[in-house]
Amino acid sequence: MAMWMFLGSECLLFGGLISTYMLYRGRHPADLGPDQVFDIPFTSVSSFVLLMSSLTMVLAVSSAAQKDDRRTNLWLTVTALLGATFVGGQVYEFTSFYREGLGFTSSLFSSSFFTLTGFHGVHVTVGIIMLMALVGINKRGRIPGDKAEVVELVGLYWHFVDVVWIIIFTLVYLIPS
Amino acid sequence: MAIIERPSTPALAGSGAPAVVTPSQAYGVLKRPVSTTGWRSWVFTVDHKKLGIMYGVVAMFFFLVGGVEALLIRLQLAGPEGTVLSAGLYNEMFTMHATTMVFLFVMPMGAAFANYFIPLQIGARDVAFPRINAFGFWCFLVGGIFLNTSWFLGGAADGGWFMYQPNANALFSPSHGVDFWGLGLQITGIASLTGAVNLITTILNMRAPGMTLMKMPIFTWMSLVTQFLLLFAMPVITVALFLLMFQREFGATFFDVSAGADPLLWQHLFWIFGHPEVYIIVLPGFGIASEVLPVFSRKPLFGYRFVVFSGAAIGFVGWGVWAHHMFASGLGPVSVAVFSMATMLIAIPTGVKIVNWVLTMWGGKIWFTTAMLFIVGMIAQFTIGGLSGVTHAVAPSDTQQTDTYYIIAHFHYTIFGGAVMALFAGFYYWWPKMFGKLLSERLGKWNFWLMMIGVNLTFGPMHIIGLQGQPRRMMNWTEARAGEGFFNLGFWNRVASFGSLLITIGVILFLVNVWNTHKKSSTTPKAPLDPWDARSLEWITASPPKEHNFDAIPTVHALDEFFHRKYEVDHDTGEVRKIASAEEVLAAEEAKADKHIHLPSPSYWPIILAVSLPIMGYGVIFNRLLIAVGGVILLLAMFGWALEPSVADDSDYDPPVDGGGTSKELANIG
Amino acid sequence: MLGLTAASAAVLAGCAKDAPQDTWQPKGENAQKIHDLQWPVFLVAGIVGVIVLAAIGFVVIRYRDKGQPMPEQSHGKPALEIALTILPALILVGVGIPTASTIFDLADESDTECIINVTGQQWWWEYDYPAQDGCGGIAEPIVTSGQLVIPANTNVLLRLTSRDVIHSFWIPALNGKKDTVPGRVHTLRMQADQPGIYAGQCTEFCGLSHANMKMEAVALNPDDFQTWVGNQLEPYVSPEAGSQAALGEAAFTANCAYCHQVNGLSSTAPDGTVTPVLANPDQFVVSGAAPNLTHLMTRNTFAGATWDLLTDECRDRVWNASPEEFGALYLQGVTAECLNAVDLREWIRNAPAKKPMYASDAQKANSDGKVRGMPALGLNETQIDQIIAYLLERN
Amino acid sequence: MSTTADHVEHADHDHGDHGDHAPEAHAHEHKPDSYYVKIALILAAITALETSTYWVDFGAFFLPTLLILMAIKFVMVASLFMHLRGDSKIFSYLFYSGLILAIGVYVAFLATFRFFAST
Repeated sequence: MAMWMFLGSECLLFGGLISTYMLYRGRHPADLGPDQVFDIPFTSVSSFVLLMSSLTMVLAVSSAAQKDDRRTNLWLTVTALLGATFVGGQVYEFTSFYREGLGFTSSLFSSSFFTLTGFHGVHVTVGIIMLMALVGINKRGRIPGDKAEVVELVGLYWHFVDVVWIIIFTLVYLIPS
Repeated sequence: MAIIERPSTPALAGSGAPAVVTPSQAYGVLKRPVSTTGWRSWVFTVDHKKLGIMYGVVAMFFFLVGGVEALLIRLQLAGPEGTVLSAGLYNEMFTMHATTMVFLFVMPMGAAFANYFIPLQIGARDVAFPRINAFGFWCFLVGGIFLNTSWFLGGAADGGWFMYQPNANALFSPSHGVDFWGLGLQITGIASLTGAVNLITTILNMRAPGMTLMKMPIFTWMSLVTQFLLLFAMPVITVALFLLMFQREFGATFFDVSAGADPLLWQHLFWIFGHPEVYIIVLPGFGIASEVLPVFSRKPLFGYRFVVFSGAAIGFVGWGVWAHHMFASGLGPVSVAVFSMATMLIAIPTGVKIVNWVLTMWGGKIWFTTAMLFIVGMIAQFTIGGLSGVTHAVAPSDTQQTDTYYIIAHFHYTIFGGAVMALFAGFYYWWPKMFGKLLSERLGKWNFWLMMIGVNLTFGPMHIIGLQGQPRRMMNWTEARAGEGFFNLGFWNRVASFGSLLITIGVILFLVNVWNTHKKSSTTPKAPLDPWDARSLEWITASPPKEHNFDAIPTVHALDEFFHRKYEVDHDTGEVRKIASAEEVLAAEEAKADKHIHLPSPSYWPIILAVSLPIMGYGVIFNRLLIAVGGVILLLAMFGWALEPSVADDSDYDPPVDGGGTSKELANIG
Repeated sequence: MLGLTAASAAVLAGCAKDAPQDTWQPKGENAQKIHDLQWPVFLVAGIVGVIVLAAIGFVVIRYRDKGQPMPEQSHGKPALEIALTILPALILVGVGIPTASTIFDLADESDTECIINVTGQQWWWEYDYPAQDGCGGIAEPIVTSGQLVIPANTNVLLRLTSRDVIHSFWIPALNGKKDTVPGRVHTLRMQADQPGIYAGQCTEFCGLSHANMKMEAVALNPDDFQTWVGNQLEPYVSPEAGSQAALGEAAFTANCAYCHQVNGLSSTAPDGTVTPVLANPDQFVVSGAAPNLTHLMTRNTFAGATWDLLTDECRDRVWNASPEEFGALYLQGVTAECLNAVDLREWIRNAPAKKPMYASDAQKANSDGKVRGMPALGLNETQIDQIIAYLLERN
Repeated sequence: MSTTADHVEHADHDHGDHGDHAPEAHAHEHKPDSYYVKIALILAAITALETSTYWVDFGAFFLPTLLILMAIKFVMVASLFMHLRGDSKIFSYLFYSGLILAIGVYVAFLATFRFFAST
């Protein structure tokens, strides 16, 4: 329940960041706007990767509920790897933007874009750390309390991060300014 | 006398396992702290009562800090062309006065009461996440200290507590004050957010058997609404503060007009948080008022359901009115009209509360203790503050009043006259519960009258000063604009400054009262178990409560459970008969004492984790290396935290000292 | 009783004398509209307040513990509750409808006939009048500061903006306040019923000298306003050669003209070429502006309208003049007899000491070497005398 | 920040409940893995459709189509992967109250900037 509350609260956090981006997305030099720099095919692939990580997360939760430690660990690891792929893609995307001349402070569009997606990236990274910690302590049999529930809570967080990306992907990438 | 007992794990609960034991083995990285006396028992505690008291003490300290700042402001304004403070210092002073009072006094004092009394009022042994609770407290403390160290490290924030952009960006506010402000609030914000998650979970999950939501004590109800507001408001200010930090520290341009930004973005984000914040401040006070009034009127709260629903309504509508802080900022007539109407709407549930309070007293048998006096004073003052609020909901008239002293009068009547007076009522009302001693009623009444008169002398004239056109946040006022008639600014400014002295004396009397009560702790008699003939659950336990709160978790049958155990009501005649004394009620409960009570164990990690945050904060401001240092501590602490079970393991405990005893007896041994 | 005080204070505030920023003494149509809306609201609020406080007083006295038996444990009467919820709702509907209509009424600017741009910066106001047919016709742009001069009985449209931080423009007797936000232009309609001088003040916290950012609105009847316009557009007259003022002109050019524009001022090189002296405040001041001093002595104030150019006696005469006499008196400007040389000297000698500003070298370091406000120029007393003599002719 | 700690504690404490309200209902039935794979396939298909708007011109339907697809994905993940649908109502209330509040507040916020008028 606490996790649900926390996620409810996060809605307002991301809402604020998304709104800031929406307000500022048009404020940039003509040659460095979202329409010029975004690489939709590339981002679509990484969005797809993140989406699939939700699937593997569900499978991990499901395995944990069936008390299948080995499969739980497997799916958790796969989820973490998919997440890492996504973050890696984001890092690549950021550096390629940077090479094109779009730095954090270049324009209001770039500041709000990097802030929004950066916050999301940090959330994914935190999620990966949580997943790896789960795998680690799971192996040592150290998860206190009900193991399946802990996995499920991490799962909720993970899905939430995915859901946020679903929104960001549509509003930020697909809808041109 | 405190005991540390075995953890609550479902498999073992009630299995007849041993009770009192001492943890012997380290878990996690550091050895588990187990002191039950001395400073260690406080610093590493996870007991909601100890944390509540610490919240209270620290908040009281910041109240004095903020009070001194206020006095300096009033001293400066007592005469024309005041020279007590320089312009820069004056700006820092009013910025920090507001910041301190809002974030470091009223909010945490509400948290103090919520922490201490919510578990007691709902019949729980602790909160849902005791270590997170401790972490929250330490975040608040270190955040507050961090914020105030700015005074010694180049000057405090000088942009006003609302920190409007672009006046607060690095070009116009070059000292580090605003950085301290932003990071400090970010840290105390963590305290609010974790507290909110924790208390909401506690209230929804841990109520005693039989306590449906509509049988919950009203203070708990109002706190629940408050925590929901915090839960949803804190992330908004978090976003705003991050944008501010990125702008000041990393060269972003969110509020930089030359880059095409719109400074109103900050105002919206700030007030989307800021208006719910107003209700975060007053709702706990409403809760205390609604607890104290029935007790001393010897009548149930009039229209409990209406009070609950109006509280919830305030919580909802409070989200739709933020732009009434911005009527003069050029929103356009449609927005202004919409927000003007929404603001009027919120007057209705607030009015409902005042009506219910008056009707609670109506037909009662009113006993004027200090606590009751504070609440009666609070209702009167809040009425004035509420009505002046309606006058600014009228947007055109607000364009004449906003940013003048009239606004200051308004919100001090609601916050000081309302929320703070209620908090003082809470002190007098609950002191015997918390410490087993009564505060002196004689000194208390002096305290009340001085504060009551002081508040009205200080803030009453500000209505006049404001309507006479004196803007706020001005380091001085001049004779040329003061006028000469009855309403001249000079006279009323002096009155206001004089009033602030009376408030000061009142607060000092309170401190004297506390000192007297505890200095002679060996000689002053213990407070009676039920000094006020109270009505709610927190009184069905010892004073002060044992570490585990209740020997047996009471089963709840009615709103005002305690009252109904003491009195029998004849439904035909309406006659009320006493059937049991408080001692008898308590004895009956204790007879049913649980054999095994499980409490969470103290932990080092909350304070270590919290301390890493200001280190990172200093790092952001002064030296990026410190960020790394803080970050390492943070990671280690999180790691240690995650590895440490929130309650010590079975194997940590020695065999039972006394296999057959109940925990109550053991509690007395311990 | 306290409520009574507060309520009656609110009502009686209208009777106070001589409080120049009193919000209860409207002197123009817009402020009047606000007033017509607000006094009934205050009255209703006051009555409600008195009733509630009286009820509290009654309850407290009537139901105090006199040894009566325990009262009935009543949990409330829903019908009464609902009635007492609906009642304030009705009152608020009664307040809300006229509020909404007044909001739109005040926002209507279709009937304005004269445009003035108002720009706030730390810590003074600039007013510029674009060339227009409105205001009775203005042939060339006028730039002034401190005092906003408007024709009386005319709906003036103020276009408000800022060059640095947010300020707020407020002449209580004429209209409510409106923030001036950098990057945005807000509009405000203003009208004064009668010639006269109306005090105002910046009301959005704007940094160090927020308290010293005042303004005055001056309403002149249309004929006087035309005279004023004509005077503002009069060409520059150099001081008589060899006079104190002529020395002042040189001192001004050498020390002040970097930032302060005086239209028509020119410098003559040794070879006889004449070049106009153009101020370049962009280079020295964060906001990129400094008050235009071309006709300084037609205004009564300086340094953000915080100090008067008139001595107290002369100032009182202007402020207390009847609407009929006011125009002529104001158009006299500042004469040598009336000049408040004390404050002006202090200001020229060391401005930041008189009005807190960010103008020291250390403070400049934080803003690319630019000042916010006027720095201390290190002038000697002779130079100050000369400059004052020069300025006295800027009428 | 405290999320890691959050759930650890959560696990310990929920069982200490003595409330009379609905317990934390995690006892939803477990679907076979193939069920989740099917959902994921649908989600993938929607994403493909969304991405296709980059190449195919949808004209006036462009914006509403994208928003609807986004909403469908959101609800699917929330209610099926996060099984809000099967869980205690109170979770839905907590989460959706935050979500709806966020949408309401921020739409109003953007409206005050005339965001919707300009696009």
